[in-house]
Amino acid sequence: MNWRLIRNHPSLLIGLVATALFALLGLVSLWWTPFPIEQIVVARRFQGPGPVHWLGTDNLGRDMFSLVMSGTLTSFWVGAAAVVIGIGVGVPLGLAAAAWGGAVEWLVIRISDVTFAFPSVVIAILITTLMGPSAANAIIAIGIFNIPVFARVARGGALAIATQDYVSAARLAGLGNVAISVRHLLPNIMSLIIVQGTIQLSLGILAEAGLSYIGLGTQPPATSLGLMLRDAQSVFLIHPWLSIVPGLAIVLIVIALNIAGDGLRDAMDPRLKREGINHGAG
Amino acid sequence: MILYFLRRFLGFAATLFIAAVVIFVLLDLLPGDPARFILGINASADAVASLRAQMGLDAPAHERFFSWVGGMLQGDFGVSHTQRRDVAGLIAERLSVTLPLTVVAMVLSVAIGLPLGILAARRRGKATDTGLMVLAQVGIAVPNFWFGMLLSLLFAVTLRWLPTGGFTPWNEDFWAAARGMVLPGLALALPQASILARVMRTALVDVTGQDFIRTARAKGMTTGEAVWRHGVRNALLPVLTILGLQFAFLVAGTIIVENVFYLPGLGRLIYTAISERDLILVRSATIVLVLVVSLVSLIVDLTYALVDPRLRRGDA
Amino acid sequence: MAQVDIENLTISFGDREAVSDLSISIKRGDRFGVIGESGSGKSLTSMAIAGLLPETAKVTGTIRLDGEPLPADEKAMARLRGKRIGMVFQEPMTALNPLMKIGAQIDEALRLTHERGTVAALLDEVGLIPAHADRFPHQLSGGQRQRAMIAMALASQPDLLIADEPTSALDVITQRTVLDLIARVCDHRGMTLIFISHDIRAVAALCSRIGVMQGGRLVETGTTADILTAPKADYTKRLLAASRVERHVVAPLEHKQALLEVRNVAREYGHGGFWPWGRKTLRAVDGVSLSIAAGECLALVGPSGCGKSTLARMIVGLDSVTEGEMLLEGRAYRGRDLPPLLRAGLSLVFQDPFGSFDPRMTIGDSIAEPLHLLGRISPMERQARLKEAVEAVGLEESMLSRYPHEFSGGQRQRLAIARALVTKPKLVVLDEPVSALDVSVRGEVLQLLARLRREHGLSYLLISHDLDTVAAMADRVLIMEAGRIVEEGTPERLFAQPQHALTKALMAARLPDVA
Amino acid sequence: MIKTKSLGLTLTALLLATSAALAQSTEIRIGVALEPPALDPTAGAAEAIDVVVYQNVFEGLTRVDQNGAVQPGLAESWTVSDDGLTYTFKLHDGVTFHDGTSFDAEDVKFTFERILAEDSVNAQKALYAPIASVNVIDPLTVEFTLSRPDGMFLFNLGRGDAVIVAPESAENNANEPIGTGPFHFVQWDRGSRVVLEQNGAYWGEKPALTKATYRFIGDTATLTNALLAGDVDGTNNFAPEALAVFEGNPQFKVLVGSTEGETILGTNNAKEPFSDLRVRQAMAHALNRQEIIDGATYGYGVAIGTHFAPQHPYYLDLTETYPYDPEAAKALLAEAGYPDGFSATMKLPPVAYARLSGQIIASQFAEVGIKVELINTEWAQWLEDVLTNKDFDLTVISHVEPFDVGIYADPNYYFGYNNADLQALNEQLNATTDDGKRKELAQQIQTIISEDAVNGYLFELAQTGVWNAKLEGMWQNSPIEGVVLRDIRWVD
Repeated sequence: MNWRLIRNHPSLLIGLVATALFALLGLVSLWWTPFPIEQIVVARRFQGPGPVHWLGTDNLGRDMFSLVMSGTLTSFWVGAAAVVIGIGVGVPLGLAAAAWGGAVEWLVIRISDVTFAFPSVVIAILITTLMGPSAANAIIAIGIFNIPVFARVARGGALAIATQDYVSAARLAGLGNVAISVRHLLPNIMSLIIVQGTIQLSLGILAEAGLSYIGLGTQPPATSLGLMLRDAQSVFLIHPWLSIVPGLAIVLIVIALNIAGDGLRDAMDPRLKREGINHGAG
Repeated sequence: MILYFLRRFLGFAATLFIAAVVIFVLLDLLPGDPARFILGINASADAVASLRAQMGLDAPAHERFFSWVGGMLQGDFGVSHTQRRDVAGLIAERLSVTLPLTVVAMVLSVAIGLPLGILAARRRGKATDTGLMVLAQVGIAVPNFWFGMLLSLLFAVTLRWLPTGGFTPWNEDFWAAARGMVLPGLALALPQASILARVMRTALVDVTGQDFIRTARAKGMTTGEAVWRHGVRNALLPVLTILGLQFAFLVAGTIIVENVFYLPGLGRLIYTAISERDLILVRSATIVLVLVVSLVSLIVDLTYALVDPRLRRGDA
Repeated sequence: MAQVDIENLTISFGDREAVSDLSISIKRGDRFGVIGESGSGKSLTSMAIAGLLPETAKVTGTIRLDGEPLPADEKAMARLRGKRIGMVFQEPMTALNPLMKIGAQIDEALRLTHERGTVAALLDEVGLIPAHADRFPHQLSGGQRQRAMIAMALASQPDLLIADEPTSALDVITQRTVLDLIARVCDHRGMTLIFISHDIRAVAALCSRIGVMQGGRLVETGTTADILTAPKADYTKRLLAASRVERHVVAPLEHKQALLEVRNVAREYGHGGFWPWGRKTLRAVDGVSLSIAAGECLALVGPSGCGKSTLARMIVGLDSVTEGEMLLEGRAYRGRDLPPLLRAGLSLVFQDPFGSFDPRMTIGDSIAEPLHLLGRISPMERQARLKEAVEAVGLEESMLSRYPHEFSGGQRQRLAIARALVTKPKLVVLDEPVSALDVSVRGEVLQLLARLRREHGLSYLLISHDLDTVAAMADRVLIMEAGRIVEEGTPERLFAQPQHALTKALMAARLPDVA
Repeated sequence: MIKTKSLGLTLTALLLATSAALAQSTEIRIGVALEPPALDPTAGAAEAIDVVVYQNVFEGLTRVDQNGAVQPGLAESWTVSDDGLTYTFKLHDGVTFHDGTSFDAEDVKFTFERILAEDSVNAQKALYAPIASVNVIDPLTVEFTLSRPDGMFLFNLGRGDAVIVAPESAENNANEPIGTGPFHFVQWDRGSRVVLEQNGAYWGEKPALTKATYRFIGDTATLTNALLAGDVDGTNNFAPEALAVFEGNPQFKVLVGSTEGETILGTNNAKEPFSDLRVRQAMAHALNRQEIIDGATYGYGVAIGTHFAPQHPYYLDLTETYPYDPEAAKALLAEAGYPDGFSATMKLPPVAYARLSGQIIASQFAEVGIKVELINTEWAQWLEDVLTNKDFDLTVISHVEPFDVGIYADPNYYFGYNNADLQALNEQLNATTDDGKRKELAQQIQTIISEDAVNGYLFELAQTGVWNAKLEGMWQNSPIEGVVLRDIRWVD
């Protein structure tokens, strides 16, 4: 990826910048928030936006802006860690299926079918029961669901690459399946994986919100955007602001990620690059 | 063709078997003794032991596994530990909520998503297209429990057109039951409809660039006619794949929407059953969910083969 | 009045002009050939006539059909082209709707133009039988599909037929029959033909007038005879020169010691079944024996699907035999079990220069990959080998750090050859080494191959369906059909006195030389 | 109720439905947060069971009224012997169970033998341990002999745990409860609702309602919407954070009353450092009770300084025993050897008041140097970890049993408090029937546990009901768990 690419795809730029801004907002919360998020001062609760508390305060008098910063970090972290699990397990599985074929492929397809058919929420409930509710639990539950997604993408991409002559050439050069996967298949499906990664990241952030809603995700005193939304839900009619802030944050982050993903896909997909003259070349 | 069906069916059966093993092992790992949970915290160790024996929890794992799977194959899903009722009946009761809900959501998402996707593709690059795709982005990004509550505030609390939730059994009052499906169905359908609209648009744009559309135009059709008569059907193939995948998401999403609209669905049954350590109920209900999802993807695969003649060969 | 009159046509995408200031006039009944390499704008011009340019294209200039400018209204244009223009495209597989039966697709063309013809009559006219109407595109062969396309184009009784590279995806024999079919229907119906091709011999065989295009400009037009005998433009001269292949035969060596021996090799594929016992087996290669002497160039010729590529894959160790065995320098192997050191003695040059390099790796890394077979070698030796290989194919060492997309097709094929040479093999398998290249560079690559053979004492196994390439390179030719070798001989003998029916058909399908 | 022929006619149907509701105002739909796991109050501890069936489907010999006083139930009268050991009950005549079987003294005997049996699964078995024997004198007279006097005996007979069941139907009560109450069970759509209908053959005064539906709505926002949309007519205990939606809305009435729920910061007295009185005192000083009440109950809780319900006549206000004083807390911690504080875990059950209180307490403790790690658990896990295994440092929980100060006399109870003096006092209290004497003893106990800071005493849970303004007769207070339908009626 280079700057020319980004210049030619303004939506990619918007998506990446917006994503980066939110990610930065979250990262900064590691070192600094306007107010500590554990600090509860009931007396100052339900304040509207103002010069001291830019986004107001919540039901326990915590600073909403600080919570949004910290919550954004958690949401990103959960989504990203789940993507890492998905890529870490799914991509090798998918590559193995494509490189070895036969029984390996059959097994990988079965594994991915089974994980796909397993409702992620049920997995989340089971893990919660095993380990207690936590953000880590959400990461695993969402991550497990990501595995077949990446396995499929990796396998599909690798199968397309594997028919290319340069893979045969590598085989002729005596390279084994592992070496071919690492040297040729993986680098060439990386763009597919990155694009899918942004999509799964946004889905992960939504899934975290859903899990937090039924009490299986992030636990206080830590916070996530989903948890903030859930806590604010019951007072929506009295203090709609408390709902709108995290809700809007989720919507904006997800849209930013999706736009970035779409942009990446457009920029990286050679099929679409050719578009416009694909009837031309004789 | 038959071979193709057979192959898919074998894969389906294998998936179910693996799922059964996974579920069984996972649940065996679960901390907390179901017998103790039922008898409460003051029960004597003797009583717990005798209840464990009664429930067959002291047999070796593989025996319990096969008696469970064997029972299910004969239609015997066992008896719930906590509710002392036939598990099959309990599941059927909940499926009568969850399945129609998913179907309603599926139908709604197709009915909303596909036409909008086609419209966007036809108006590609124009304001309609941009507007629809922005809407679709928002549709995907709104958490469905939040959207569900907003729907409920608008249609149930303010307009009072539809109930805020709850479920009347179908045989008691069909229309009341159907009305109860509308809002949760919509809440579930929104993100899926948005995804479908995007996929449909992309697929149609892709197809529009294909050679056979050019052929159709060469025959004397305008691009619009060519896309309508040749493109849509071809574009439906990727859409069908997505539809199969979406079903899994819908089923997973029902449990959250069931909470918002207090519907007695299968997801919530599993949720409570796990917290009550009703293992027989949990594993049978979970395998039923897996069965439903796998069955749908099997059906999608077979439909795919019916629609696409290229897949009908046995070696596909 | 000209039937098609193009004046000052310019087609551009963004700020790039794909066709510049082009004017042609084609009379009714003409057979007008457009020749040029890929990217020369010849297809775009034909699309412009039919009003099929992509929306992103900006067009200036005028196109008149029988004196009338093309209508601006999309619907009117669509009806006009449906009625007046028949079109045949390059790739019949993708040009047909995969989900519709052939008959239905032809019928649609009939009904759109309210013609009274029948599907059966059209099928008959292009040499298909009524049963084909009930098939889906994927159930037909390439030639049959192209016939179906032609039937569809004829349905509207058009007076102009535009054929855009209609045969370049077909094998030699089919190519000829399709060209003959086009000629026949044009004669029969008195249609005007615009025939687009990169193959000057096909154009010469079919057309009465020729336009030569290069880089979006029309460099020359004239009657076929004028163009062929007295080309004015340099480019035309070069094109003509490139289409004449010289023979690069190296005098056979004294000692005809067998380098590679293939003994009774067969390869079966399970097909159509899930269980082993329900399988129909397909014998892709069926009891083939051959031997290649050191320094010899042996050509393997046959139509697509005859098993020649499968055989090559087994020889180089990408696949294994089901029966039989192979010996390389006396060492027996069955395919994939080829040991690394032996592997180094043999290499393969692929057909498509665009697919044979990993786009994410530098050319140097790609070319160095086979060195892996030699075990550990020092970085210095590695660099020396690379330099030697690249220079052998006429390129420079400095190019090694570049990426594949920075090279042209011809350069890539040279680099592919360099990779094949880097382990200093004795035998190089050439799988259609020039068929994916533009005509103008084919000759250079063939020349290079001949020189390398001379200089390095290489043996070649040349796989091809192109008889010209074979004639230019081979010492000995094997003709293969349905997994078996059906005839063997020197090129001279086979060209002069073909024995087997396939050989005869192949020879008959050759287009006349333009020289 | 609502009968619609087509979705297009919803609006018309709605108008019809509204007018229909006005005409036949004898039905009620009640929203409750928790669905009971079963419907037999004698075989399970869940409060949710009593909410549905107590005094509606099942009745005991006595019943507790909304002020907490004991009234005659199935027993129309009783006599107590002077030594307080023998109770003789005269039963109502002509009472039948919902399945038609008649009620008599044998059913009473069966009920209590079932409670006391070896394999009994009654949650409050211990409360009935003083019963030595139950004798049937004649079909309408039954005599209880106690092994020791029990001041709470008549109250305990009025609890949901001691409702009278029939031997014919007791086994199935979990799924199909058969009692003697004014309402009989119709159906239970699991996950959704329980439907009760008026018992035509009821022996007592007929209630105004003919049908009651309990809808289970766990989510506060959803319950709010359901109330606003008129899908339910009321709820007995609504989340305090959203009460403001209904306050000042003339269509609703908000009933704020008391419960028996003492919410405490449960402390593991058997474990370091909590075994040190100074540490417990420090924690007591560190608690800002008012902030917790405001934050966790939105001001609806009532501050307590000991384990006793403030509305009880024996209650002693001890909230100033250890006033909020972080400096004093730090000093005490330093004195106890923790100048920099210490770390502890707090296991919180899945109820809003506990989760919120936990967060606030953690924040307050942080001020004095005690670092609290919050561990949120589900109920099964909490019961096992805290109650059974006593594997915890701190917890927040509401003790909803009425007059349950006796738990402090049990050294094996989860907070591990072992004080021989207090145990002796409790013994004495149990054996005393004289009201003045009992009050004095109870107050002594209250003082001891308060001064010992056994647990952090936070607040008494409030009962915050939201009902349709046209409903009357709901209990404002909750002296015992249950939503008693008996007096509820629609008025115009």
